[in-house]
Amino acid sequence: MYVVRPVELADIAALEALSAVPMPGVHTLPKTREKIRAMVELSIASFAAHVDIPSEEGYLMVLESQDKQIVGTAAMFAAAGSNGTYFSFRNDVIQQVSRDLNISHSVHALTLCSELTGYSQLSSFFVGEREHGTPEAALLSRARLMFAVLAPHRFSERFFVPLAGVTDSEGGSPFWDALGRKFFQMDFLDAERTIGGARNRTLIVELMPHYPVYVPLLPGDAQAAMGQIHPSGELAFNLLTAEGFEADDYIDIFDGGPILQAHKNSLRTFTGALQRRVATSVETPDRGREPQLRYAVSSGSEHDFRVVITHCPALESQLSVALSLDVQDALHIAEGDTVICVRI
Amino acid sequence: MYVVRPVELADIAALEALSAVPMPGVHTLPKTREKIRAMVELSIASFAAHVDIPSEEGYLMVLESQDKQIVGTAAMFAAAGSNGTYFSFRNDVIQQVSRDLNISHSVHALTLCSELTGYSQLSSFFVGEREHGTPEAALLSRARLMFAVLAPHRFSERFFVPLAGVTDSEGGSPFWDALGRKFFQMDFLDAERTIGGARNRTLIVELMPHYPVYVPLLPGDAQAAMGQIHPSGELAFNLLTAEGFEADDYIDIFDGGPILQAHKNSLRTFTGALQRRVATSVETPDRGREPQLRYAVSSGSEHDFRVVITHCPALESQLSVALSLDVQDALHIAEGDTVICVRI
Amino acid sequence: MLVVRAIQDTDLDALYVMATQVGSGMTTLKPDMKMMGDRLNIAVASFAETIPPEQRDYMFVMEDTDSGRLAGVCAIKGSVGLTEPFYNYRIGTLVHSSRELDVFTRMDTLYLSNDLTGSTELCSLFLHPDYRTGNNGKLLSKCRFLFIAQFPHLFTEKLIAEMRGYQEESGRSPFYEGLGRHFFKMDFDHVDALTAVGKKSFIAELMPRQPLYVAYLPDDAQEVIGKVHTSTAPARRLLEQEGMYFEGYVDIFDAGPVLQARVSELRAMRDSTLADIGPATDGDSACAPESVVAEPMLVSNTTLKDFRMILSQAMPVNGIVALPEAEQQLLHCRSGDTVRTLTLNPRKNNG
Amino acid sequence: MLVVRAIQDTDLDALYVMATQVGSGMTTLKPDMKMMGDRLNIAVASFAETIPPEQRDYMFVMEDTDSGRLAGVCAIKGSVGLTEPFYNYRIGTLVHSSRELDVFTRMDTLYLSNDLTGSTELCSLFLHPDYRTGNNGKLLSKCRFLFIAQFPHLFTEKLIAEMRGYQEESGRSPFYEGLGRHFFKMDFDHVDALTAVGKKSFIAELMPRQPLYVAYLPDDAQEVIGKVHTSTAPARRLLEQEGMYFEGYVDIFDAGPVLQARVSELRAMRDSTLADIGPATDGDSACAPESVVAEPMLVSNTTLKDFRMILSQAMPVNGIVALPEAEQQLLHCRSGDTVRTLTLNPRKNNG
Repeated sequence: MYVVRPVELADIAALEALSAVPMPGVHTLPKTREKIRAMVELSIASFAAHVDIPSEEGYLMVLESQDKQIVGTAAMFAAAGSNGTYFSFRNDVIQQVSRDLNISHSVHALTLCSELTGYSQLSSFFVGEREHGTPEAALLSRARLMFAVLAPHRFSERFFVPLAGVTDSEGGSPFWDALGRKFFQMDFLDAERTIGGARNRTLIVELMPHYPVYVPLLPGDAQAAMGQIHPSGELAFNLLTAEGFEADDYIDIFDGGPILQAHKNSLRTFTGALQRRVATSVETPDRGREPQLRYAVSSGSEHDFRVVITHCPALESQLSVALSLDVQDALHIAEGDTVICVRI
Repeated sequence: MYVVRPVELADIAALEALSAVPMPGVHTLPKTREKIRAMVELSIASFAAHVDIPSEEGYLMVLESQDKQIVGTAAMFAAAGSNGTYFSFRNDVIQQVSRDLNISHSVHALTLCSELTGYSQLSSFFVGEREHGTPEAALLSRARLMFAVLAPHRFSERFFVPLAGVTDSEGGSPFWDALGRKFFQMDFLDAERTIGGARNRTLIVELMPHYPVYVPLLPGDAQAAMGQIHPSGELAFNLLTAEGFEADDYIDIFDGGPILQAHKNSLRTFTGALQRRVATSVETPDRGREPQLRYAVSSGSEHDFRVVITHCPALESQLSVALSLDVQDALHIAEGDTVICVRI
Repeated sequence: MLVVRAIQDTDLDALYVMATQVGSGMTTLKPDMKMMGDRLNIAVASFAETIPPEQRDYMFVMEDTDSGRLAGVCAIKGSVGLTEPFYNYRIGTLVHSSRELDVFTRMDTLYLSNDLTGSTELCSLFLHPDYRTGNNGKLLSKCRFLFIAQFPHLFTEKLIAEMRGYQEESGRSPFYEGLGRHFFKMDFDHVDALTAVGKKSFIAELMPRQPLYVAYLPDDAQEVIGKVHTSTAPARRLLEQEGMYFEGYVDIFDAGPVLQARVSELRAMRDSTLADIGPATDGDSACAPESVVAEPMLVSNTTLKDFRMILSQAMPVNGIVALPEAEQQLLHCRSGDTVRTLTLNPRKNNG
Repeated sequence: MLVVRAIQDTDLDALYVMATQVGSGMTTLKPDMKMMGDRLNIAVASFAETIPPEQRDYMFVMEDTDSGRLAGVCAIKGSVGLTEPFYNYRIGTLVHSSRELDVFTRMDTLYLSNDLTGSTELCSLFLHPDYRTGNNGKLLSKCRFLFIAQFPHLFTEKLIAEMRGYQEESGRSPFYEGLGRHFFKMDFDHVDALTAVGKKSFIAELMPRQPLYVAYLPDDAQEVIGKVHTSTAPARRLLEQEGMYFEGYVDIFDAGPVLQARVSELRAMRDSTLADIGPATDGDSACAPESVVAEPMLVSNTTLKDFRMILSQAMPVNGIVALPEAEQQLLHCRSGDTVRTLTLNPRKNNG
């Protein structure tokens, strides 16, 4: 059974191995042992913290396979840009109507904005090749939101996820070349290195355009790159849009990659989460005919949060969920505890 | 039993009587017999139309009391600004951070935008004094959204509702005086009369500010009026926010009144709507102990749409809803038909 | 002989004939009897001072007195943009710098503006090809400066002249293709024709309102900002001689430059002088600096309603100018009358 | 006697003494030995031409040769805004009009700009109160124009001077209270002090970027846009006499005007003349116009490194000026040397 659980200090070596897999963009796992350790320590401190309002907490979860291997990671930050401002380009559509000429059309413009500041941010989603496209990948992605269902005070009411944009084989970004380069006077990778992947730095205000960028004025390849994901992000994109995230409102200021966002009321995990009492499942011939559905089920503890997949009949009209002893063990829970269940 | 139903030609006289009640703002019922007739005819044609994509349809529903009096109205337009652009002010918050000075604060600005163009618009909500605050008022407000649940292709995925802003006893608007007046060079009421309450006219582009209005620069009374509703709109405001509408994103360009908006996935009517088969209710002693809940229940026909309140046990885990013959009559339905039910 | 003079009622037919010979680039002088008649009426009323200064439109024609034929036309509009908004792009500078990264980027920006609203405009210059020789072009263009120097109270302090922007030989406007087309979605000629007939509110409706970084435009569009059409280059030089400068305003469609001046700083305001018509005496020219001897002079009468101007070889000395009899007649002047004079070409400071 | 001259290494102490007497309004001359020494080093290197033109800062002192005391100081900066962005508000016009409603609204707008980046700046003018008599103020201020006329190749075409903006007697700046305070949330003096010590990046970070309609500001803030501080009005008039104009740029904090000129259009460029020092002859002044007789003249030598300038009653006639011996010494000149001359006050065109 695969388990999603908070990262532990003992996972650092495994994470380092994972991070050696080449990944584009900046929204993935840190690359150096020190940075990985810092992230793990932040996560452990964050899970342990008593939080009043979301702030600089960062939560890192791992997907552990049956044989106790770390095969995936997923992170969530309580408040994006909490030590600054989180900048993004907002996709604006300007309606233009001329009475005299009896014509009307829309013009697309990108506006540097800080609207995502304070949203909770999902990031660093990665699963091994073997788990690609499996329910466990979905479990990992969703586990973060289940934690937010359990501990809503730790998060904003709104969430977003930046996904890496398209780059060419040399690591160049057509979107950057048309936009950021003119202000930063450096290559895309140099700029990302310089800024450390951050989107909350003062130098962004200093250098990035103060006025909306009219999209029709950008070269074709830059326009084509807007809102396009790097192929490696396709899995995350599909999982998140299925979850209820919307991709059309914001893009990344550097590479033009999509930023998915949603109010929690629009997310399936929030609207579909059911709190149920745990019962121990036995062979129940009278229920055997009911179709078995797949659920993600999480423990109800903020400080020992774990999620697994289980199968059981529809829970909507029930007060309890029958879990096998295996599952109860995996979640560190027992009969009578409360769990959160979401169809998956 | 109160019934919400589409307006009919025979209602015109009753509507005219209702419209004589003084109401502020422009988002209420038309004032003249001709305009009322036009609205009624538009509604009848719209309900009868076969719609592929939402366009110029407008739907007007009335609340009919037990004694067949018209005691309330509520309207919905398929696509705001469909013959132009629907203009509003977007509430922007600009984060300002200075590294040198180690200070950070937010500045609030209003940007003329056309983002609500194409949203479906709720308007003209009015109920008589006797029905104020009753479940029937909620029924009337929500009936519109139930129609959208039944016929989603007739509407946008997003909805908004402008509510009248505050005005003084002479009909002046402090928000207008600080903003629109400088460009239009006329009084608030003159401007509203001139523009006929519309928010989709070319002259708005010609006259309204092209650049964001920094709110701190506005006089105190204008700032205080931003997003404030006229007292007469309180009932609608409460019903709509309970429904899931959010009030913080847009305000009216003329009087600064709030514009509530939501994606349909965030609205209780959409997330909580249950399709159920109709059964005829009988005295059922085994269910008598179950608590009775209040539901709005609507007929499942686009062309003969009717909604009433009924009481029955929780429907989540049931396939059918038991309705009395009275209710079935009121909805023009019979056992075996499908209805839409929403907790109310 | 050639005289430039205030237009008159009776010039309409001759003006129409000449307008049929204007190329497509001049939008202000279309061969349309109705429009032209309306404009001529305003011009006559302007010289007669029967309409307010800001509505006036002073038109001047160059007449060949030998044939009675009109050789050219030019005009001064009292104020632009007071009935329909007058749009330009203004070129500004924004600096983006970060000490942390040691980056200092200086960006040109285009602001859509109505800044020139109310300015006095030089416009509608046209010289018939048969007369494009010698100093005729200078005489026609510069007559307006002498007129302004004689009647400065009639004008605002800000004087402008719009210059036709750069086009390729094919007629393609790189600036329009790089910017305007994205918003207007129609051909340049079509837009040009619409503005010529006064349909201008579409500019407010369709143009991007927000400041634009020039760096977003294609290179060929960037390069022609402020550049004049090849055929307009000589006209530009003449205006620059009189103290008009490109100050960063360009046409929103073709990015042609607007030349500007403060009226009080015009060469004509500083250097033109009044002189009485009188007999020449040998001694008078003793103190005149050598360099200016025999330079052609612009000479005008000082009458608003019957303003007339010629080019003369007569030099004013100590307030007296000895105009030949024929030239006095061209100016509708006689001995003892006061005329205004200005060297045709600017003199250099010898410092 | 008073001479204005290029500053020298040895002037630091005397400069410091004088700076302690400058009021709080002058931010460019703080009595800080380190800052002042740095600036003096740049000034000396500027006259010596050992640093590039855009980095230069030409400082001039007025010396009382009777006492050896410094009576005043002023400066010309080669180029502003090339290391830290130089911000101004530019006043523009936007017209909002609707034919349908017959409404035509002309609105002033403020654009945050770095348009003046790279301009040459006149700055740091200070005259000791003991010397605020007669033509001393004019001499000190105008010396810079004669310097520019002598060495125009050292400067950009755009010349600017920032004028201190209007404040109430209490020191309250209506413009700052109406605009800046909402964004900076600190006192005017505090902001002023920060900019003086070079902490300017907060302007980019905290100022509203979007164009502002002036009509949104309180009336008292609107009224002072482009108005100078009462104590600065005389200085403004002097600069205007030399051809500098308010062209719509103002300070972002107090809305004080920026005066601007094209170097080539300065009175000093047009009217100053070179003359050789020589003996006066009676006949030479025969042709001089009466009105200018006995007018005081600015006279400078033509040496960059040892630039010196005085006020003289000697008039140049036909390229010769008869400077008294004492004045020649003040200029470090002798008979036969060339000097540059300009009337202290502008002459009016007699046209």
